[in-house]
Amino acid sequence: MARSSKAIPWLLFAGGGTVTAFILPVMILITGLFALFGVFSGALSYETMQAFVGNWLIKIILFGILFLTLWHAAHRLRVVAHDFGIRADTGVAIVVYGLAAVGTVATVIALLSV
Amino acid sequence: MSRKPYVRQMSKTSWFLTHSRYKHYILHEVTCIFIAIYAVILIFGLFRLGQGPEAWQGWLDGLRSPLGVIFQILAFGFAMIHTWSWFKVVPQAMRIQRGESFVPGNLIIGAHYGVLAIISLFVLILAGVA
Amino acid sequence: MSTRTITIEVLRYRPEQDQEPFFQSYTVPCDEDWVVLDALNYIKDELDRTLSYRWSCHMFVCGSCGIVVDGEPKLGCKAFVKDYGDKIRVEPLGNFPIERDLVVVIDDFIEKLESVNPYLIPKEEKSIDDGEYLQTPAQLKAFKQYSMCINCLLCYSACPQYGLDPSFVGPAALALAHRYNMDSRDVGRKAREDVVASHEGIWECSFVGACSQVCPKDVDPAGAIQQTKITSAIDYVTSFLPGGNR
Amino acid sequence: MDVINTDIAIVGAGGAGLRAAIEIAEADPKLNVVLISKVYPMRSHTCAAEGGAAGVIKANDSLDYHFNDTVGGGDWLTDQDAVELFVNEIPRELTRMEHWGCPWSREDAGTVAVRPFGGMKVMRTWFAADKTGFHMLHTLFQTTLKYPSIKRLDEHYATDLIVDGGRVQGAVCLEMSTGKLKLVKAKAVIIASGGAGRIFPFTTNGAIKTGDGMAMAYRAGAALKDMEFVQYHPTGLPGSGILLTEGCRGEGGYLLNKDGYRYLQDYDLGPATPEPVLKSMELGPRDRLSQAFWHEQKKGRTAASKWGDVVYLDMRHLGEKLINERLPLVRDLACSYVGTDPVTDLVPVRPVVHYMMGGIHTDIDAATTIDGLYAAGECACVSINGANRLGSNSLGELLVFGARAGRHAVEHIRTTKPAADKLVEKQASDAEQRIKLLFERKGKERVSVLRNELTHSLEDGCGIYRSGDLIQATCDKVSEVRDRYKDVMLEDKSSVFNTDLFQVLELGAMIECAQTVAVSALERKESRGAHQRLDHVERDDVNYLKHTMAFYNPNGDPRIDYLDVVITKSQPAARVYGAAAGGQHI
Ligand SMILES: Cc1cc2nc3c(=O)[nH]c(=O)nc-3n(C[C@H](O)[C@H](O)[C@H](O)COP(=O)(O)OP(=O)(O)OC[C@H]3O[C@@H](n4cnc5c(N)ncnc54)[C@H](O)[C@@H]3O)c2cc1C
Ligand code: SF4
Ligand code: F3S
Ligand code: FES
Repeated sequence: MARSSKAIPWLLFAGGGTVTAFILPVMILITGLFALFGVFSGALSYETMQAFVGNWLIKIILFGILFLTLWHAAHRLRVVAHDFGIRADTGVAIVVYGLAAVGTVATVIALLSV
Repeated sequence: MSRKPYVRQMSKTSWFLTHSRYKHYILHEVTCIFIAIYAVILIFGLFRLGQGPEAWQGWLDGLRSPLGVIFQILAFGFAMIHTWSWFKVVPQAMRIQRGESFVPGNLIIGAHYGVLAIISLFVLILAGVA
Repeated sequence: MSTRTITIEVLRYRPEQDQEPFFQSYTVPCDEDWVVLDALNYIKDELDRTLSYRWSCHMFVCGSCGIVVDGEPKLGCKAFVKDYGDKIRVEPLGNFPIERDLVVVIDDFIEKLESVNPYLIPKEEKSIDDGEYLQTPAQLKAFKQYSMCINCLLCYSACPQYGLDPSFVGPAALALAHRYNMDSRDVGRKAREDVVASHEGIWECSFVGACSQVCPKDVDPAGAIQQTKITSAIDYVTSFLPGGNR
Repeated sequence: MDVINTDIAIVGAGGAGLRAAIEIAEADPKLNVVLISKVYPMRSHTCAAEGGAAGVIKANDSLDYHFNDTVGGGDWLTDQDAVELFVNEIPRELTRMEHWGCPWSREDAGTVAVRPFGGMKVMRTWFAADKTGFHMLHTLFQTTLKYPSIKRLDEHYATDLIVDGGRVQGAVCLEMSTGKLKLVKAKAVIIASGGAGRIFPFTTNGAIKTGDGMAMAYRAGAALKDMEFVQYHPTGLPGSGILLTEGCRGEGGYLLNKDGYRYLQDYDLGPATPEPVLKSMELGPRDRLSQAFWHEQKKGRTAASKWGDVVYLDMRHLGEKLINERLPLVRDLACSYVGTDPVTDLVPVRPVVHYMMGGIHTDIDAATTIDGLYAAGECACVSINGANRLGSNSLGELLVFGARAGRHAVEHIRTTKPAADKLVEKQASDAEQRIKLLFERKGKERVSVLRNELTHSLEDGCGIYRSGDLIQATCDKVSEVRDRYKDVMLEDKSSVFNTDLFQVLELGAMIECAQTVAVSALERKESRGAHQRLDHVERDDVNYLKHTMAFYNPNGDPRIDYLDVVITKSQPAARVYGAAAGGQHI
């Protein structure tokens, strides 16, 4: 039997799982609270956000978070598909990792556009 | 020879409904769907930020729409499930041996919640102050 | 000693007569400190000589008597009737073909166990005359938990990934590989890696965790597998780096 | 019938069988070994051994000490050449187990730890917490996987040995999943089929310990030696008979009667010091401790429980940490089965049948009197255990004599020419015929009834204390059961995993073993070690410093003969325990 290349997406999955576990709740809290009650509306104003994301360090951090989150979700989706009885694993892998790759590129473009 | 082993097939599509521990498992697995959508929304937000104030405002309005609000409530719930289930198994995946004995699992989990609190507080302050 | 009359519903399957398994009920007067295995022995001795099941030690160490009791994989000798109601459902272990009644075919597991090179591979052979390899209590403890497996297969019965895809090497065999990998006297990790880190090995596990929940010996195969994933993944990546050997 | 040709066949894949297989594979990888076992190897009863395996390694110990403890512990019925060889070889064997990965418990420096055990003057029992046998068995089994020359027939029930022209030629076995009979032709056969404790109703022994191999060899003409010596272990859980290892007492546990009194001091085992002293009190030999229980019971000083009379094992003073570290299984078992936690409660215990000192007669090379047939492990009697085995000597015995059996079997097939084998096929088809007959015959005796009567009769007549009339009654009962067995009923006619059939066959073996136990006990008119007679209370070295040899007689009681004990350097003397024994303080 050959060693499986699943090691690589799994590392991203595990890293992403950890990062999302720590950071996502508070991020959703911020966007959600803004949406619901307008809290943090100052922080989310166009100017502040421009300045914030304009910072290179922040860009890198945001990229890290989004990149890992995407790959975490993609890998887990592959497993979920399997769990739901979809047995075309290779096909599923191509789709989910493909989407994650597209998302990754999109993230880079978006970040660079700010 | 009269051997005739009987194979019971497990339902490939609904097995996870057969036991509460599988339901728990599938619940934390599907968190990824919400996490993925939320990530896409964020990336979209970054695009809009690059496209100017109106575009950004449009994105913010989207967050505020009923659909946006409902989604974020759900996403928050699932994110918390993800966090909880992720932390819960850390001691299994990472054992820390000090001398002869292992650091108790609850201590490791507790430390993770501690870090979660610090990060969250930091981000909240950053958001509030910035 | 007080007894309680309990209905034991056993999934029967007699390959020469039956097209498929069916439940058969037996009424058994159980002593309060009986285990389900005692009830099966009562059935065998007093009610129905044709019931087949495995057992030997009656002290949860030989691993023969794995069955599913009220939907939960259990050792028959460790499932106390006092913890159950007046009707107890007994089935063979899940995810294995039923040979007959409560006896399942476990050849597949035995092959997997054999496939992971589960024996000590020392760095260099030491002569017996030079005495034992030194191993501190802390080094012993690092792998001890994973050496406690009695091969009862409750974990295979509980693991849906094994049920969905029987080519999966599975929890107990992978935990055993980990047991040797973690042994300070062993250097055989590479030799085990081909099976352990294959697609059918650790990567087939999605950390359902059911294996560890049902394990009667606290082996924690789920933990063993996750730990193996971490080291294997790092190995895999570093093997691409300059100087890494693939 | 399928025929499998091999060089050496081993019946039994417990500690002894696996060790023999490895020895053969290492001696000559070109030899084919077939390992026949009625259960998967790791289910073998060696897995149940808790306490440990004795072997001299520490500086304060000596081979002579181990020799003297073993010979005296066996009440001088041991063969001293065998004991000497055993104590010499066992440290290397235990070290070899370590090299194969056995997770022995350790001292801080990383060296192997030893614990005290009953009847041993010095601490010398290697242990792996309280699952020593389990770890040894799995280590051995997993190690056999290295050797491609070892072919296993798991879940194959051996029914008969094939002996032709005085030479063993193989064995016949039933594949349990199909009911198919297979003839394994071999140039040498090693029997390693374990003990026969199941001939008693209340035992620590697992369901598989029905003496099949002993009976096979016996029927083929080998002698069963010293079968009257049956060991009662003093600390079994009442009800289930589950063992609480001697390690409990080795670590410092007390035995109390119903008044909370350490009664062993009344039986020449004292004084009662709070700290354990080797060869004293709770660390006396098993026969003496079980006998003390019997006397306490007679005096009305045992406690009544729902499972009958009990005494108490008190481990509370050992503390939770030590109990968890060294006796975790004991804690688990006591909590689960009798609902008492040794950390906080007294645990009820009583003596329980544990081990057969007797077995297939072999010489020190593990060879039986049948050419090419070897025996090792609990089914064999070399004898190093004499009239009473010391706890932790039998796990060592498996290794030393399992290895010797392997080695000498290899030598045997190298040095002897193939013999004529014209009767082999015939004997195999006879075996097949006998089983066929079982299926066809309409018997009327139920297995469970016969088994019950047999085992209870053995308990009545061959218990801790015996007397002529009671043993006679047991002999009569066993004969009766033996007759009725000819009319036993096979209710399950299936060929797939027919456990009814195996229980019928096992009962057949149990009856043969039981008969040798009872008749040998009747004939030995003295008290020695585990064989205590109320009508002959003294040891009688003039007439009975001899091994009992029981030979098969198809139509009645076994023929009994005697064989001199080998004495080299230790002349029979009084067995001394308690203060006078000079045991090490712990
Ligand atoms: C509860 C308990 C605790 C013990 N603790 C200790 C201890 O601490 N220290 C110590 O030294 N000793 C201890 N002993 C004794 C010791 O464990 C046994 O004497 C020893 O393990 C026997 O090993 P064996 O290899 O001879 O047989 P077993 O391990 O019993 O193996 C017998 C093998 O023979 C096979 N077999 C039997 N019949 C057939 C057949 N008809 N066809 C095919 N195969 C067959 C079985 O499948 C099995 O593989 C203990 C015993 C018990 C019961
Ligand atoms: S890991 Fe646990 S459940 Fe699985 S076979 Fe081993 S002891 Fe049984
Ligand atoms: S249940 Fe199965 S999926 Fe993994 S964690 Fe255990 S092996
Ligand atoms: S009978 Fe041995 S584990 Fe249950």
